[in-house]
Amino acid sequence: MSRLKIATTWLDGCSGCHMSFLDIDERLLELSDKIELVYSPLVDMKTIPEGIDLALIEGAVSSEADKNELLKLRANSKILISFGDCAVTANVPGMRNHFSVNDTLSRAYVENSDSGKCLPSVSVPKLIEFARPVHEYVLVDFFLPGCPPPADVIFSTLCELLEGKTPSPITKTRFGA
Amino acid sequence: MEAKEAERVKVDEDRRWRLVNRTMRLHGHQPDALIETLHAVQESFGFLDLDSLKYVADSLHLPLSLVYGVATFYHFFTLKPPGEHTCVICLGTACYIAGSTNMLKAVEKEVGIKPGETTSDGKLSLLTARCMGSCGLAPAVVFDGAIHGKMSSTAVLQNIRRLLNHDD
Amino acid sequence: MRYPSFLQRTADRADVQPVRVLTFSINGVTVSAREDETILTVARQNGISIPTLCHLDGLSERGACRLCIVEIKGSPKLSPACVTLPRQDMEIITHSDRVMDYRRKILELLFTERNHVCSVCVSNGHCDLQALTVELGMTHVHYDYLHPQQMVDASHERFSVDHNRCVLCQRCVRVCDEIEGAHTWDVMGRGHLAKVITDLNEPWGESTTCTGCGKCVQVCPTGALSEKGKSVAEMTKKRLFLPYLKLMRGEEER
Amino acid sequence: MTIEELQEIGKIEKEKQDGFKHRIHVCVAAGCLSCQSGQVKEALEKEVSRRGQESWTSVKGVGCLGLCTAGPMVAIEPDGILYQGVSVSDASDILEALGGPAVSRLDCSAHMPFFTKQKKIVLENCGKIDPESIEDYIAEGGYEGLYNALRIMTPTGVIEQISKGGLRGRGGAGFPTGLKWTAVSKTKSNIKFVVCNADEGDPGAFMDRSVLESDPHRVLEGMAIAGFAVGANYGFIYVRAEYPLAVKRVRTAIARAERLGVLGRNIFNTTFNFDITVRLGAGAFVCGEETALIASIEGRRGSPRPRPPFPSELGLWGYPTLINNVETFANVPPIIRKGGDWFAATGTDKSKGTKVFALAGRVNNTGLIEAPMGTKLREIVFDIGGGILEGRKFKAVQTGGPSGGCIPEQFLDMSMDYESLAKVGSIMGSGGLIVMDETSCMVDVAKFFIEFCMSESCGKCVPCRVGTVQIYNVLKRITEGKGKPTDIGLLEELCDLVKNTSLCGLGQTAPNPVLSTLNYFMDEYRAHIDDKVCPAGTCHFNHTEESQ
Repeated sequence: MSRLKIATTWLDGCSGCHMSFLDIDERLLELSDKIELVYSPLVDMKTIPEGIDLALIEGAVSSEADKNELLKLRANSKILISFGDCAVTANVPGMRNHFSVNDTLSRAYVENSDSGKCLPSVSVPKLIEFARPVHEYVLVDFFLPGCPPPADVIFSTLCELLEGKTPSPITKTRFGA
Repeated sequence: MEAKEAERVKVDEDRRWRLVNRTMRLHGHQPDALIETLHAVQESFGFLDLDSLKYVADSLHLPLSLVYGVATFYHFFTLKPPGEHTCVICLGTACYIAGSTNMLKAVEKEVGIKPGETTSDGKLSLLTARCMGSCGLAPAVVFDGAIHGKMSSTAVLQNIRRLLNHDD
Repeated sequence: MRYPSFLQRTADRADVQPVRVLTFSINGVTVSAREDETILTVARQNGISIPTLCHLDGLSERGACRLCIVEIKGSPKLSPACVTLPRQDMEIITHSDRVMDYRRKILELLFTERNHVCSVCVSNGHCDLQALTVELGMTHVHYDYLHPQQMVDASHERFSVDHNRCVLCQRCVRVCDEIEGAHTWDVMGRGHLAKVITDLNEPWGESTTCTGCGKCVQVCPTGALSEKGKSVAEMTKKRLFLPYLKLMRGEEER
Repeated sequence: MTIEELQEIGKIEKEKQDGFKHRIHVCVAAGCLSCQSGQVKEALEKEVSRRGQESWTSVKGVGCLGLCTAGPMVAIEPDGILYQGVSVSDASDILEALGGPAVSRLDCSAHMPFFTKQKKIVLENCGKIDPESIEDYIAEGGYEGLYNALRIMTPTGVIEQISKGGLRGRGGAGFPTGLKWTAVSKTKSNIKFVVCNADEGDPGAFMDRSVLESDPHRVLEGMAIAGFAVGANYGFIYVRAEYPLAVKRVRTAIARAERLGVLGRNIFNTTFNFDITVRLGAGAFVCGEETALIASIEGRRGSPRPRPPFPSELGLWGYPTLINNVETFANVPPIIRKGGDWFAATGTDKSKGTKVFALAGRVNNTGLIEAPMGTKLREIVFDIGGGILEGRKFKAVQTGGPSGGCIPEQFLDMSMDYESLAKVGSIMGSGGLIVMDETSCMVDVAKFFIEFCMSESCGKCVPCRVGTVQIYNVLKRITEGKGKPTDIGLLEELCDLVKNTSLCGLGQTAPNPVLSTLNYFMDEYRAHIDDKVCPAGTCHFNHTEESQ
């Protein structure tokens, strides 16, 4: 049996969900027999491959770059999981939504900055007006809320998917977690 | 306590309070007099300020927050002083169908304020209404309490200019 | 004109009969109850849990959150269990797919209304709203978030109110009025612009009526009202005093 | 007072009026007043005295003559001549023409179908009597119904006649009035209340206002009869503060009625006492809901509470309370005077009597009309209404205000009664009837109504408070050309949720305008979403803005 091709990414998030994923600890070895990480911040792969079986999306969609990456991942994946509160609800990144993009940026790069004091113009992705959850852009197959989702829940969800079962993580985790 | 007493004397002396006090007395200072009393305050003073709300709450033995809650629930009451002149544009169904939103936009552009606001010189308050029952005359606009039917953007602006220049 | 506006109608009505006991069914199981007990009470007595939010034992009922709606056979309308009295031979269904679906959607609406960011909330882990997502199996919100700009009032020396997390259940308003008797809290405005206020919409810390008893904080279902200086783990709400206070007050009045 | 004394007052008044060879009636209801009918009346009075005709020509202010669009209206009795658009300068011409042919440039006969197709029960005195004169009302048979009820009939007898007449609540839902009265009369309590709901919040309706301004005593009499029938001694009229003239006339009417002894203690020398108090509304549509109305009269926020218990059991301050709307009470005196059978002879099988409509929107004759239940919609729009403005094409008619729906062209031949309206997804409502033509965008109309409900929601229950905002946001983006293909499904889902789970009537009916336009005008929604085009040309899309 060929290994399940898994892609993960973090959009506008803190990487905490990925850390929780790593907290599966020794069971990662068990998993590694069954899965193959084809695209992830944890592996050195620059382009999104085709034929992904499962994509785990951490983080809210906040910039054009986030949006493009998400659309590509969706197009190339069979199953897509909204992974963690930022992806499911926009969570903390969404707290900027009642300020304008300009106000948000000036707060960070001008008011609270010791040097430079100018808005970034190059090499920083352009922010979209609102940070939004993943499912507002693409079809999401499963939602895994939690900030972060507990390692056990991530593990059991993956196991259930590997066994061909339909996972129902909401009974084991929740918003905020 | 003395300060409170002084306040009371001041209140008694002011003629405008007589109508308010009379309303409360007529209702036996019962809690259900609240809305009628607020009407009386607004009629006398043009709006409800915090001091009068406090006075009413005190006189009717009602909690402050309850009085404030009632005063802000009903859109007829305003907690901000109105301008010298008022222009109320009806946004009821008939007036809406007859294009009252365009009139509203024209007025907003002319005087630079949004509905519910008063010009910085205190001359004009712009308000909107939910039907004044003059649907047969749509679109209707009320200038200083007088209903004008079958208005148009030009006619409204003319009226407003007349109101604003009249006092100069 | 003379009308008895000062009278709250008391129980001295001539037509009041002794309480009857009714039998009816909940989810197909026959149950019996006093005619003055609500469907919610009877369901709980029989181990059936109906989700609630604005309801709290010891406070008056509002029937406002609509999460406890149940189906009654023969009626096209859904009835809130917290205020509906059973009738003889009524057939009540508490967890049909239809009401569960509605409950989830109503809960989703609540999450869109204000800024409920559970991960950075003092009530994370002991919040009634958060618990409801698990109870109702709400995995995500498929309506648009409204992201309103809401304020935090931390002017009180011991408590703070965060309007971002308020669900307008009015438990604070009721406990302050009905149990503490201070009526510091009420609601101003209406519709989605409604907001809980202290006194004349003044900072809580400057309230002249607040006794500082903190009952409002204890009954608040979310992190909207909290005690200052408490960590997330410490900020649990203690509500057991309510039925007791209510009972004692009832005795006194009798 | 005895019946003879009452009739004597009427007789004296009648004789006084008949003493005038010419009687000039000037409409002084709010519509015509805003077209300076007050000045017209003054000018006519001046002209009469200038000519020295005071002894045989009278000038009287009367209530609404109906055709508000052509105000100020003046009627010449007993010739039956109607003048429209009268101005101060026309006074002398009008007096010159008295007794001869009408002044042709002011003649209103071109609008005749507007008047002939109507049948007036509620409005029988409108445009006839001086609303500030109780004698005038008595001369038209006023307070005879109350006398009959008190002196000849029993409370159950009164309710029987109301039930026999088949009168149904004119406030919207059409609940049988007889049943409501029975429920209150059967609840045992020493204290009961009668409340008249005159908080006409429906934007686009002014029936109640016109009745109160034109014939206030009719409502007072109806309330007193109701009080007698259900055993209540206290009445409240809850009037919108936005209707200052109606408030003033009702207050005047109460004072006159009390002075004459037809209200107050020992009415008509019986043991029956009935007092009426005016309470001002303060701009909250939700107070049209019974339990919210009660809260408001009690001086609280107008938030509804779940029913049951109904107000007939637990109403004002916990006492049994009867709540009916202005038009319902206005129907009561003629029913008692002429009998239930007489009333039931008009109308359809299940909807009896007449209905007053406030006809507005894009029709030629806007104003206040009354037609028998069962009148065809086409007759109302094209005969009474005189067709669409500027010869445009009829698109739809909106009934029932924010709780109702839009009725498209294919139903023009439907009968206007409670059942037929419900069948096409609308409601009778209080009687606002807004006609729309091809220049009205139905998505925009739906947005208008949901925006209304959103800002009028009391905020108590979650589905109405938040659901209406969600629906509004979706409609807003559709009318801005930013709609998504999934929005139709989302709208249907939200409407279903709000309709089925809201606490009170406001929320339960708020989605109706959206649902009915989705039902009949899906192509317009599709055009907005798929083609980014507004077929009516009402919505302006800003194409430069990036649609997400």
